[in-house]
Amino acid sequence: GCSSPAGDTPAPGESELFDQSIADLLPEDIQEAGEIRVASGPGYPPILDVAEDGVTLSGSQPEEVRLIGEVLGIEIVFDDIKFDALFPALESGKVDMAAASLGITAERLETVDFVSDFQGGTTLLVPGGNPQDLSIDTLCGHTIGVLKGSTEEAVTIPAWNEDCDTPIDVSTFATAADAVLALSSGRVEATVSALPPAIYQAAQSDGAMEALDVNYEPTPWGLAFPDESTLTEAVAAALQKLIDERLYQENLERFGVEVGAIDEAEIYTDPSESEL
Amino acid sequence: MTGTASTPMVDARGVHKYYGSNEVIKGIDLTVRTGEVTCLLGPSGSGKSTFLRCINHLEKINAGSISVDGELVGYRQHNGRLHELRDAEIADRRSQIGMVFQQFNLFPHMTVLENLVEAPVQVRREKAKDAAERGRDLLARVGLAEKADAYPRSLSGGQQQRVAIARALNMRPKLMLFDEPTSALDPELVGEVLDVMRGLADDGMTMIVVTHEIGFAREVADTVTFMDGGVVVESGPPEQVLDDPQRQRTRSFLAKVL
Amino acid sequence: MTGTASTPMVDARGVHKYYGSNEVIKGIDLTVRTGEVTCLLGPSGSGKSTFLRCINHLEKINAGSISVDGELVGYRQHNGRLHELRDAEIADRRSQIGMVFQQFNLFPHMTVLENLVEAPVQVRREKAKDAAERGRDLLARVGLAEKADAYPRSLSGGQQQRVAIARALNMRPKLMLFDEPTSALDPELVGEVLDVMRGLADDGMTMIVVTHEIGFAREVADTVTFMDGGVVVESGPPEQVLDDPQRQRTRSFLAKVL
Amino acid sequence: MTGVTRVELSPAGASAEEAPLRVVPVRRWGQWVATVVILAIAALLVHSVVANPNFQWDEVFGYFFDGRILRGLGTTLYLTVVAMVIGIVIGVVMAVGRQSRNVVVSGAASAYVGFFRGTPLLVQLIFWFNLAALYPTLEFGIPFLEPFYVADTNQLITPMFAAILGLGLNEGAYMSEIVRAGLLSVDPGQTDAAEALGMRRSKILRRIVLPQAMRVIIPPTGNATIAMLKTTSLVSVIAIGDLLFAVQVIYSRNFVVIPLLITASLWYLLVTTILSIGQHFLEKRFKRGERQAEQSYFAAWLTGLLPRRPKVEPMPVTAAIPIEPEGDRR
Amino acid sequence: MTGVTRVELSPAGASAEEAPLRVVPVRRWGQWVATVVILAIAALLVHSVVANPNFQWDEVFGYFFDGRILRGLGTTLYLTVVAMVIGIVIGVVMAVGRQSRNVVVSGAASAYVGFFRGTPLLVQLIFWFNLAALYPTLEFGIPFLEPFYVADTNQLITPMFAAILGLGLNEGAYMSEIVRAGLLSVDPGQTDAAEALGMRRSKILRRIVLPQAMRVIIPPTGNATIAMLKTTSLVSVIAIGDLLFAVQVIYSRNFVVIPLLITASLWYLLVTTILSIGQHFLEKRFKRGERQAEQSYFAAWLTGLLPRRPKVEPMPVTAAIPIEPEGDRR
Ligand SMILES: Nc1ncnc2c1ncn2[C@@H]1O[C@H](COP(=O)(O)OP(=O)(O)OP(=O)(O)O)[C@@H](O)[C@H]1O
Ligand SMILES: Nc1ncnc2c1ncn2[C@@H]1O[C@H](COP(=O)(O)OP(=O)(O)OP(=O)(O)O)[C@@H](O)[C@H]1O
Ligand SMILES: [Mg+2]
Ligand SMILES: [Mg+2]
Repeated sequence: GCSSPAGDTPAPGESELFDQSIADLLPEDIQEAGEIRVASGPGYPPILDVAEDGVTLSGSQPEEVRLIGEVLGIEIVFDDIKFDALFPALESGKVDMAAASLGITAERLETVDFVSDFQGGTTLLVPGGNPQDLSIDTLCGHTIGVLKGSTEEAVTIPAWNEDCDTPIDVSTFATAADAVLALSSGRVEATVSALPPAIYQAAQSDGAMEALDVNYEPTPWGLAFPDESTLTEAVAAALQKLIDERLYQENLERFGVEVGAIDEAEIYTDPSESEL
Repeated sequence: MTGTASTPMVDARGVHKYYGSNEVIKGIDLTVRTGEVTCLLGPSGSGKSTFLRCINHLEKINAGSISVDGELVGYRQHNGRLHELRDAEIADRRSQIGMVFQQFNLFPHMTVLENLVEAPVQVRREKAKDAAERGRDLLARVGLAEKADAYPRSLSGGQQQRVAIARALNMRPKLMLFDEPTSALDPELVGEVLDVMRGLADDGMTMIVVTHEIGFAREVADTVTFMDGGVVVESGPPEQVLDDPQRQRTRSFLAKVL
Repeated sequence: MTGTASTPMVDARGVHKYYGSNEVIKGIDLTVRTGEVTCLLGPSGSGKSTFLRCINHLEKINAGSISVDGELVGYRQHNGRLHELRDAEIADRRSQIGMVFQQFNLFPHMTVLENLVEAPVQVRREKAKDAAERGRDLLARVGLAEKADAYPRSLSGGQQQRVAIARALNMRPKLMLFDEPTSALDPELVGEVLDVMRGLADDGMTMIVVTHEIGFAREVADTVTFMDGGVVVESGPPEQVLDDPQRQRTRSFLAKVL
Repeated sequence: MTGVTRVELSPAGASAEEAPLRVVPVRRWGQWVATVVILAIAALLVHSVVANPNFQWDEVFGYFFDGRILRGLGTTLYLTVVAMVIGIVIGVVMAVGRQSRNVVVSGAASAYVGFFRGTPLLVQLIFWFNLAALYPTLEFGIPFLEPFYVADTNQLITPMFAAILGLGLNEGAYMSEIVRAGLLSVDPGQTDAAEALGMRRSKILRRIVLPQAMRVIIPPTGNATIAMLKTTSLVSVIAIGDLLFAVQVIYSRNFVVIPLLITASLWYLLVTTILSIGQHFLEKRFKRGERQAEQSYFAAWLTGLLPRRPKVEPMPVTAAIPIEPEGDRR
Repeated sequence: MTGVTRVELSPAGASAEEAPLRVVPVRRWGQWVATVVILAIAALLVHSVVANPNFQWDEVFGYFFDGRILRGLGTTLYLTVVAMVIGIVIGVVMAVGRQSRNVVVSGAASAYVGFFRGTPLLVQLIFWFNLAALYPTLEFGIPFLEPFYVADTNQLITPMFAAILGLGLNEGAYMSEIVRAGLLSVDPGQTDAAEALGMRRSKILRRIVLPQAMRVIIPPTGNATIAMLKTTSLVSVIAIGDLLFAVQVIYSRNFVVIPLLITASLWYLLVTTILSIGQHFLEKRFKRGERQAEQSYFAAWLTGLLPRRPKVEPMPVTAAIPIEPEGDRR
């Protein structure tokens, strides 16, 4: 597989970030194994991406996980598992957690636990200059692309549609690249997506596309764990330490997604804890 | 241009045929008058089948000419030039020549009657009812009235060959070509087919028959033609060719076959 | 248990064979002594091929017994019971019986010599060199020495059939079964194959030959057996069965074939 | 054939009138071992599947008639049918085209097959769907003259149209190989006979050759149809929701992945089984007139499960000659 | 055959010695129109592809030898080869198993084919990859007794192993149908002859039947191999990066989608072409001993492009009988 150990991370325990009291929270089997296996793969820049070498996994979330590994003094091993195999891999114990920019919803909490690490709001990606003058309030009757399984597809657009006479014509794409290509060929008039990737996509397009400057109803995203995982506490504590020491925010700034910064890493285990 | 007593039914002149660089027919002249039966004899590979296939233009000849009932096969003469016919016209002329193959070649996915009706309806645009009526008469004539709805594979070889003859006859051809119609049959079944052919000859059908049945040739043929290596070695009335052959090749062949 | 002058090479008693509910062989008794040639005659469907296939256990019989050279085909008698043999043992016994089919059935993906060498090497575990040497001798004997490296499809029917005979002989069988070995051949090619068989008979090979070649039967056979509808109608020396048949069925059959 | 039918057999040398000996069938240890092993594996598999709580059978069947899944199934079936119809038509045309005597025609047909077999379907789908990125408008007309019809590519090529185009053109290339093998399998004597009767090429193809080629064409086409059922899920890349995509959308929200995949698999299995039955009857239909019916996949499966009994054999080819009434003819 | 060879022909009634008439070939307007249309379309396509800036040919070739893409290509080739080998072996075993006289064996083989053809490969891959979710440990041993080897499922089944297992088992089901068709195509007379020579079943299968079945097996296997080349991209779901996945990763970063897809397509086309050439020679190899070689896909494609000339025909089957020296034999 494409599992790659963190490139320039110091060996476990050597980092000045290492915190023994937090490491003690790690469940025994993980301590024994000396590593946390994380399902994560490129394809959703800038949150999930590859480094300049084209191979090493990078992006705001994997880098954040690496920092967590430093705090815990444990090795992080990434496994590039596609979305369809992600949950079975969590359940089968093939991986211990997933960093795949997942939104925290009540439905998902039925089967997994989360530690929140981001606030993702929704925005619109439109052709450069926004020729149709679209905005989030004027989408009724327009053809819009969304990403399969995204919060936008599951929650946001159905909510918008309730106020529409002509409903929004939704095309659901498997990957962001498919959606962006459809936008550039005029197949869809706009894509509704999370703000950070939209900004990145606009930047890549040399002005052919632009992301509207809105951050609509930010909702928590998080790292996913198998139901009743014993790993959540250690990760949440480690992340909180990063937040407190502002390393977390610096990491987001590196990737230009600081709009999504949170103040507190929370553990979600029960559907009732989610607003969605 | 239709046949009169004076125009021969088949008139082949200087026919040559190559497969690639291999000359299979090396200049054959043959005339068959209307109502006559000609038997072609010859060893394997002598070009008998090829010549028969040239007559109804299943093979294009490379030199010479073949005309059937006064019309060139595959060409139209006009303003001193030979115009190749288009597929449709060739098919039309071909439909006037019946052919019976050694391997029967019945259409296995159709019943016996459907085999007989197919070509008249598809080629001649006859009504299916008329063609079927005539087909049933023909089946009765070859002694297979009760097999009309059977599929070919459930018939014996002799029965299949008789169906093949009836199928060709149902197009009301002017000329019938037979290519070893009995050689794929068990000895006991040969008689059935020869009987039908004998009946056809008695009715005045013009026929060219490639066969190894010397007895049949002697009895039915007006002319016996012996071929070898792509040329006609000897030709004449059966008494002469079969009983008093002039050439050594003919004699040695007959010695083996008889 | 090997054949002596007293044990017959083939001893079939009360053989019955069904295909499903269709009784194809209805009680056949037949004895062939070592060195004898028996010709089987009979109309199509009379069960000649089936009987031959029973002899080398290509078909299981439903009642009766067949023994070859004193050994039951397909069974071992032990403690008053018949034990079915396992595939390997049946194959072993079968390898002592040569069979030549109407359709030659040469292996088309092997050269002539490879056809001859295959079974001795694979079944008898002979050295390829030895088998090939004997194979070349046999090919020379059937007049095909120079065709050793040709592929079967490039041979004429008569040549293919001679290779098939050589292939069977290369297993040095005690008994040869021939199933209409000439009926798929052109009349001119029949002679070649009959010549080879004549030679075999002269050498004292025990043979059962299904054939329509009355002339051959008269000349070579020690016994001629006429079958119809799954039973033996008449059996005896050729002079008797062929020239003075006692049964009407035999007479009417011979009338058609001759 | 291995059945223990009681066989009357008498040993060599004993007279046929003696009491028949008992036949002891050969003991096939290998087969018994195989049987036991297979049955044991089957039992273990069934047990572990039914009893394993991980399969969550309540979830599996809870989603079985979910509206989104049924809609996805409808799309899958619709695309499969349409794409196979287009594929078969194109396949026949290309197979015939490849045999054309015209070098340009046969070359074009070969190029078509080479190109569409050689590039991934996913890429083809993305291309058709996003044709507008390459050609914003499509102009119809005579080259170098004013086009007489200009269309907005995106309006002309709806997503469904792109999906059908992509699947159909791609399948056409594969079907062309299948059809070609079928055409080659028909005895040239059939064409000879039809030509000798004066039938024209197109008629011969339609009425004589194709119906007979069907025997060889149907089994691999069955394979292809069953594969297509699953291949349609590639269209999710152009935002069309098939059966698999429907369950993917559901489980990407709630992460109930394995039960939903089982739901989809059960639907696929069901449709595949129905297709196999259909194929069985189609094969039978095109075996009209054949003496001994070969077993199709489905029939083989059925007879593989049922005990085999001797059955009445079909009529022989060569009809037996009736025995004439007695009476000398000599 | 349509070539304008100069044919000496004399009309009926005219003597053969007269000067030959000129032959006017038939004018095939339909074919000319087809030719012109096809050439025009081809020209337009080439022009619009080469000249269209949207294709960004510099990008296409810029990525052609990119390390990631080459590594993906390597994975694709490796998986294709391994999966096809496994598939063919399983296909042969299952095809033979389905013909077994043992009901349990043939039933199991049929069930295997039904199951693996009937469920989507994606699901199968996810299952194998995550077998641990269902069976955390795999125990090897005799049922109801203490297992003698217990393995952690996740360690045993690496992603690559899961991919190979999934692709191979799935392909085995499809190959089984292909092989079965091949076995059925061999004349039963061949088995008769081999049995009559005393050869055993396994030997007959290996040395007589299979080599002859290859003729019918190879073309659809070629189809299957070319399809497999593309199918391997499904394994990206279980964390294995094939060729298509490699370009997807790149374009998900830089959104240079179409040029990268073209790069991948060119690679696939290249490999497909090489495979077709290989198939051509393999077919030739297994046609040893056949009189008239049928044209394989590749040969048809070649001859479709090259002008056709009359060529020397192969030897006839029935050797002509040499003419004896003169001399009366009567
Ligand atoms: N389609 C073909 N291509 C190449 N050569 C051919 C073809 N058909 C026949 N030949 C060759 O032409 C020669 C004459 O063949 P033809 O079939 O006409 O002989 P025949 O007299 O009918 O023999 P037979 O009694 O065996 O049928 C043979 O050498 C044969 O190999
Ligand atoms: N495998 C089979 N299954 C069912 N019936 C069969 C089978 N083989 C032969 N028969 C039938 O058994 C009968 C005897 O056939 P067999 O082939 O033994 O006759 P034959 O005397 O050899 O005839 P021919 O001269 O046509 O070869 C025929 O009615 C035939 O249809
Ligand atoms: Mg001939
Ligand atoms: Mg027989």
